Amino acid sequence: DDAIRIASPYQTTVLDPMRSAAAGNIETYGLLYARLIRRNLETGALEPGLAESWETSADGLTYTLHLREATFSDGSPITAEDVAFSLDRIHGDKQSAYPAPLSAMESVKATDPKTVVIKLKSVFVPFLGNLEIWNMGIVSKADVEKRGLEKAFATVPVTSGPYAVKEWKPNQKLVLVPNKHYWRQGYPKSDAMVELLEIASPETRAAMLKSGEVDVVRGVEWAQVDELKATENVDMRLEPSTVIYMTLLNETREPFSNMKARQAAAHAIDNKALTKAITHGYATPANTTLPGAIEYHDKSNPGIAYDPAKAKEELAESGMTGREVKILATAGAAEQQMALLLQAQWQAIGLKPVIVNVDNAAWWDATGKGDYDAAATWWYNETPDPDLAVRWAVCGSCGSASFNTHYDNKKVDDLVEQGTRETDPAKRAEIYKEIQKITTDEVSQIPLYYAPNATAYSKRLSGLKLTSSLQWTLEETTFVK
Amino acid sequence: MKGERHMEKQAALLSVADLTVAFGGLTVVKGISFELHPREIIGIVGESGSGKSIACRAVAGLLPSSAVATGRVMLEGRDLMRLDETQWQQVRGRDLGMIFQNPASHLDPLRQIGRQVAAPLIRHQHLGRRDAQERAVELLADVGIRQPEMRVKSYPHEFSGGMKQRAMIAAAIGCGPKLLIADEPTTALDVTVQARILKLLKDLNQRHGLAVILISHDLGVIADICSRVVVMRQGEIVEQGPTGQVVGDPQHAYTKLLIDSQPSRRASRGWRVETKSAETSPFLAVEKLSVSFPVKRGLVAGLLNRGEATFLALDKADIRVAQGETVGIVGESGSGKSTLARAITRLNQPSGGAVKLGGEDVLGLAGEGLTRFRRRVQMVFQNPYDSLNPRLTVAEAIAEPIWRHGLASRREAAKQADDLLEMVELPHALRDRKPRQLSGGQCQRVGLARALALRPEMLIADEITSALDVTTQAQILDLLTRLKQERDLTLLYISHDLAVVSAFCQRVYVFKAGRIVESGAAQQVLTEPQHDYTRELVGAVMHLAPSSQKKGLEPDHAVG
Amino acid sequence: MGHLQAILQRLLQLIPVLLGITIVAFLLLHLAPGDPARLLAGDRASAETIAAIRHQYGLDLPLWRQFLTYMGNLLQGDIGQSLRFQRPVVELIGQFMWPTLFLVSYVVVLSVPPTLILAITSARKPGGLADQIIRLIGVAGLTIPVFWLGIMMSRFFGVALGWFPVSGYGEGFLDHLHHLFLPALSTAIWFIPVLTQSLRAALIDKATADFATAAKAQGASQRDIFWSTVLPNAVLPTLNLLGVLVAFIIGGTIIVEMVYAVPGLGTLMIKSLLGRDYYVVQGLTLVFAVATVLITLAVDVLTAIIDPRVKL
Amino acid sequence: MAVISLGNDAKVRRGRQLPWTMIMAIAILGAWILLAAGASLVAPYDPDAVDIMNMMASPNAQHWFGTDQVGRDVFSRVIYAARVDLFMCVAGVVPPLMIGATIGLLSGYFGGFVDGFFMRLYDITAAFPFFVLVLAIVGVLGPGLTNYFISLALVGWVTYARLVRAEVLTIRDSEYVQAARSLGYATRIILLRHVLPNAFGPVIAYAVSDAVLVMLAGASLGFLGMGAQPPLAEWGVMISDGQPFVQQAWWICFFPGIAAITLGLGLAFLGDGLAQIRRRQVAQ
Ligand SMILES: Nc1ncnc2c1ncn2[C@@H]1O[C@H](COP(=O)(O)OP(=O)(O)OP(=O)(O)O)[C@@H](O)[C@H]1O
Ligand SMILES: Nc1ncnc2c1ncn2[C@@H]1O[C@H](COP(=O)(O)OP(=O)(O)OP(=O)(O)O)[C@@H](O)[C@H]1O
Ligand SMILES: [Mg+2]
Ligand SMILES: [Mg+2]
Repeated sequence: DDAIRIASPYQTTVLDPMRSAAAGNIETYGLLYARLIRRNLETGALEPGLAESWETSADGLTYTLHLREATFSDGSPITAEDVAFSLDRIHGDKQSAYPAPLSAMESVKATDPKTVVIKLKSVFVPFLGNLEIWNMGIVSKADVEKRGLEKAFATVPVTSGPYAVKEWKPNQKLVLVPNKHYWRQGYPKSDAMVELLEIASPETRAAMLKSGEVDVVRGVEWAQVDELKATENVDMRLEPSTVIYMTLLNETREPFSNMKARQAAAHAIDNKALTKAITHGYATPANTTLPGAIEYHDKSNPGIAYDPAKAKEELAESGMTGREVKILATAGAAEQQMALLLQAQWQAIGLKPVIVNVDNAAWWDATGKGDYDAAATWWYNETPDPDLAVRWAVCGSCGSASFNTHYDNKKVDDLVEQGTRETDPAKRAEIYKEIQKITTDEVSQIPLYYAPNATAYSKRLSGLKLTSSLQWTLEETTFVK
Repeated sequence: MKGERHMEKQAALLSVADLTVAFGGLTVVKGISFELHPREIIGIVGESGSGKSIACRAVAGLLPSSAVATGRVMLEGRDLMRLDETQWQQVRGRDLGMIFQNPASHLDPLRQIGRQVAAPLIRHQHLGRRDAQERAVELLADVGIRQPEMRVKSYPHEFSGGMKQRAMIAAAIGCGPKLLIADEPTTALDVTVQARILKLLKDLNQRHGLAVILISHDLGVIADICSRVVVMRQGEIVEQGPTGQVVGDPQHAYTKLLIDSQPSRRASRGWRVETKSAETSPFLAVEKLSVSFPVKRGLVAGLLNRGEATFLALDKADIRVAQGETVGIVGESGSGKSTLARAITRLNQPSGGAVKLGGEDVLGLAGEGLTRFRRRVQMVFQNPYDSLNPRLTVAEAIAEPIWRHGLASRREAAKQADDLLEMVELPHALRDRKPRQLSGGQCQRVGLARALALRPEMLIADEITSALDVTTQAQILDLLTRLKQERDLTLLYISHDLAVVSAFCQRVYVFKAGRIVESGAAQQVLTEPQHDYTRELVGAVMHLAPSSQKKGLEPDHAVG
Repeated sequence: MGHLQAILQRLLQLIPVLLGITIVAFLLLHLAPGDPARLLAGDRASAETIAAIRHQYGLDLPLWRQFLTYMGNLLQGDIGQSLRFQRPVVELIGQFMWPTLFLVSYVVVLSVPPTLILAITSARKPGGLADQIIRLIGVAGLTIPVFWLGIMMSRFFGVALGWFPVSGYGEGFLDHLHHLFLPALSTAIWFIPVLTQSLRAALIDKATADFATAAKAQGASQRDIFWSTVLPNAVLPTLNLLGVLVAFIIGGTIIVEMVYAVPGLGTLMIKSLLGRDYYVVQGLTLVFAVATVLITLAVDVLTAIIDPRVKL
Repeated sequence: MAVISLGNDAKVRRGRQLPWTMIMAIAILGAWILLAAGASLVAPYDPDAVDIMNMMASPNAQHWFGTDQVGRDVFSRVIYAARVDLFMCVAGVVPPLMIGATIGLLSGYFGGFVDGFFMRLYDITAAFPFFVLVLAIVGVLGPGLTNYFISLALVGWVTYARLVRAEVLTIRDSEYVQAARSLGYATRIILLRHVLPNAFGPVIAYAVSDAVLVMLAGASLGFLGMGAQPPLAEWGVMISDGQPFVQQAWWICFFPGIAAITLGLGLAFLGDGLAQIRRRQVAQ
């Protein structure tokens, strides 16, 4: 009874795919719940999932999807009712953690047991792609009605994806077994169990991999990469991702409500040196406010140059010289390093940066309440399409407050809306290029670097990777004999 | 006496040659030599602080680590100074028993008395636990502890001073050693018990050939059982020889002084100062005072039994003391004398009764009133060593009450402390010593000096001269007499020394088993005792006969 | 007072203690910044979503109402549900309790014999060579950070030599012993010097006491004197220290549990704290309180057994 | 009476001579105090000067102890950190010690209600999860060293209280305490001068260990925002921050570790020396 063991710093906290968008849960949701549409692992193209086929109306406002014959892990059929139920929850339930991908949806209806009709409010180009995101998993309506919402997802939910829950020990591990009723015949390829272990300490994760206690380590620290690369039987990979590291600036209060001050702060940072220093050169310096791996990322944008002299000038112009800057930082080697480097570089241009160490919960509390001036952090985009990214990071009217920076530019907001409706890829590219230019120039955030996913695998596995949308390809995984 | 005949023929059991003990640069035993023959009992007498205890500890190899001993100590032909620890273990306890001068601190506070008495039996005689325990009961009975079956289960803190001393003796003689070193083994004992202990020693001596080195200040005791006597002063032996000879015809001036200071020989020293009678104006009135202690049981018993058993240590005692009067308290060891003293000074919580000082209720005092009371009434503890804070030097300990009570500045207090040291006959050099570096008698006098520092109106003296040689004792009593005259000091004098009590006190109370059995004018009670116990007590006193031409010693009574 | 009565009384006093702890912990927890709802829903959740979640768990009620509800449930023996996992707190604690209990006992078992040996060797000849070495090692043991040591040992014994697992708890007694060896050892290495220093100091103090001399005078061997006289007299402060430390590590093995990924109460505590899983933290606090009180009581009972002068 | 001899003075003087451990303690601690005081003279670099181009440089002529993960001079930081760490050893230990000793003293001496009250307080505190407290304090008062000391004082007293109480329980009925009572000393005086000094042995031994623990615990609490805040140099934080880089740059945590160990040694010697002096105070 061999198992594939994955050690990650993130943990599963809820099994209801609608309830959380937190790292740790999203990997799990992908394993438990199948979506209507899949993304091809090689090409990145959209492929049929639970929906065998689909049509789009000419006006682009109606999508009709035809379901294939498939069953839940309890053997009951997956029907259009279940799909409508699932999407409705994501879209309309007050507790839905991430309704944004379905923001354009007006209604979803099961017209017959195998057909689902979705109506949009307006043209929404990335819609199909969004149906592939991890929280779009289909859950069993009958089961939720039978067991009640709480019970249905409490321990062993009825699943539609490649895996089902065997045992869940919160705060410790989640044990999964292949779902016998998974619609993809012959998948998961291996009938091994999967254990998702939550291991907080990076050193411990590495040690466990080396001693063979786990097969995969998520979130390898940069400092450990070289060592793991040199380790026999370990396949240390830097996988492409849509992760961007950047510095949030609080634009509701001085100094960073002042654009000149933001620009000064950005010019003060030598992000090439910083990237090399922190990631040992494994990441690419960021040139715009959007992730480097998404579609329409503007490679040609020159980014913000490192120019301390100019920074000083700008700061003087802004009148913010000598201002105190509260830098929030959480634990973790990279975060600490980053905070220190920001501090040093800002100090050099005449700001007064102070580092405040907090835990994750307090970090979210402070950034949410606007009780900070700067905070280096990261985010990633769930799909290659940039729509969700811009809504999250730079849109002042999309509900995210531009990732708590409160950057708000009407023009950008308009461009965001245009982007979703524009069907011509070339024009879309222009729109997103423009967004990147404006927000980078105005320094909505300070882009730092595009980091790959540093993941280490035991060489006894093959076919496993972490996709750029942070999903494990466990159903493709086999043991090397 | 009987031993004398054999001793020339036999090889010495113990021979000490040129024994010198030094603490750092300070030599306290200066090249002493003496011999002890099998079956012999020798006495060591001498000035307090003359090195008696240290010399004996040196013989047993039990000096503190800071001491350096040189010389030769041979026990049955073995050089004890050369023994290693394992060899010592064979000697100590089995061949050589030791009774320490200060029994309180030499008992393990955490172990039941019975176990401590039984331990050497188990170790050396390989008795079983149960047998040893039974033997311990016998031994405790032998040394005159009442209800020994129950008392084996007591812990040291539940024993009176004299009882601890007897427990120590029981432990030391348990294995029937060849040689017993007894350092003032009877100081805390009343005369009846003392007689009993001495008889026990004599019996052991006669029946089992126990040889004894007996350190004592009581020449009566020495004369009673020792065949030879060694007189020490300032670390040297000034004289030694057969008891009769030394006592009857002392050669050295110090020996002469010692013998002449014997209380029985100087009854008319004029210590007694007459005062008004207690009946008219009691200064201190103790009315129906009772003190009881909880009886501690084993854990299991404690777990099961909820009720509380108590032991009545003092039972409705009535005592009156007039101003300026000296009242003696005598009685059996363990009869509640110290308990009374502690109750009066509010160190014990009485279970009933009242204590009044000048009409004021003492037991109800608190705060300022209590402090005032404490200044007026001072107590000298029976156990001088334990009653001194081990961290304070002699001078600090004596000066502290003076400046604490605001009677003088700290500097002035230090000066007064020096005066007090002188008053109690302690050399100035001791002022910077800690209690651990003092001899028993020296500690005792420090305790006295400290109590006097506050110039109290009343002094409760619990065995304050028991560890003093007679000369020093006489000087201390002189001092107290002077204070009585000068300051109208009232004294409650607890003592086992009937001679001193009868010479020094106006009235006396006789205690037995927590009760007062007799009271009255001291001389009258102690010469014409009414109560059986008092009679027994008086009868057991040993003294040196007033003139001692021939043998010079005889107990008033044969000890029965 | 009979012992049993005293013990019962102490157990009764547990009630106000628990109450006190509950109140303080409740207040402090809610004073700390951070929102369980936010952590639950993740980064992307909107303010409305968060509000909805808060409402569902009653987190939007005034503090005093939340407290009353909590106390009400507590009085009925219900210590609540995990906000994060929607499971009874009891279940979670039950899941994480055993590794910690095992670990703590393991640490004590691993620590006490070496402590005795080291302290004795050291105190036998204070200032001697053995003593110096032991004290130096002790200082080193104290000064090496537990997390560093833990990591080093897991690398060396776990990874390089492969003798011990570097994580988890295993199944079955022997497996537990195997899994928890390194964590227990890492803790013991810090534990032993602390205890040794305390015991050594007391031993040296008591070894020169008169009653030790008296035992010597009765021909007791060094060993005898040590075991039956010096040690019992010296052991009380160390026993108290041990009690405090054991109570402390029940909730304080966090670092070691993190380094070795032991699913114990420390891990649960820290994860619940970081996740602001209020009721789990509250429940753990109660468990720690009961454990502390019981340990303290045990120490006090032992003290009363050892020292007749001390009343319970 | 002439028991006085000339040797006595010599004896006394020798008694005052310091034990060698005390001399070592003074040497080590003195050296650190000097270094800390003169840090600006000794340290070649600004301890907080980040050098992004020269990160994790191994020890060399310019940087004797190398540079750390953001290019700061490890040597200068080690020296400057001495200030913080010396202060920590005092500020992190003395307040809990004083509070604990007081509570232990009162509790053990008076027994009864006082004892009951304080011991329940003890139960509450000892059972109270330190991390909850830390979290709340950081949350309310903000992160930082001062708050670390506050939380230590709030929690750390319990050990001292238990230790002192255990000793006091056996001392309070001793005859010298009774004697002090009968001499009419104020209770305060009895407690402070007669009981406490005799109950202090185990406390000294523990305080030394505690100082070292305090020094390192701050570092392990870093993830909650406790302890020294960056960029302030402090050995514990340096060790734990350098930890992830130990493979490439052992010197980042090695040298602060050595520094901490020497200070620990100094403290241990101090504890030992004090204990020895205490013992001498009772008897030679
Ligand atoms: N540890 C010590 N350090 C220094 N001096 C000491 C120490 N112990 C005893 N002394 C001194 O040695 C001398 C002899 O002491 P010892 O105890 O032998 O006297 P003693 O003859 O037994 O007197 P007493 O009759 O009062 O008991 C005394 O002056 C005492 O002060
Ligand atoms: N703390 C205690 N717990 C239990 N019993 C005690 C306690 N203190 C004293 N006793 C008992 O009380 C009785 C009287 O003791 P006390 O000390 O008053 O005797 P004493 O007359 O002074 O005897 P001695 O002449 O031997 O000193 C003794 O039997 C003793 O065992
Ligand atoms: Mg003596
Ligand atoms: Mg008495």
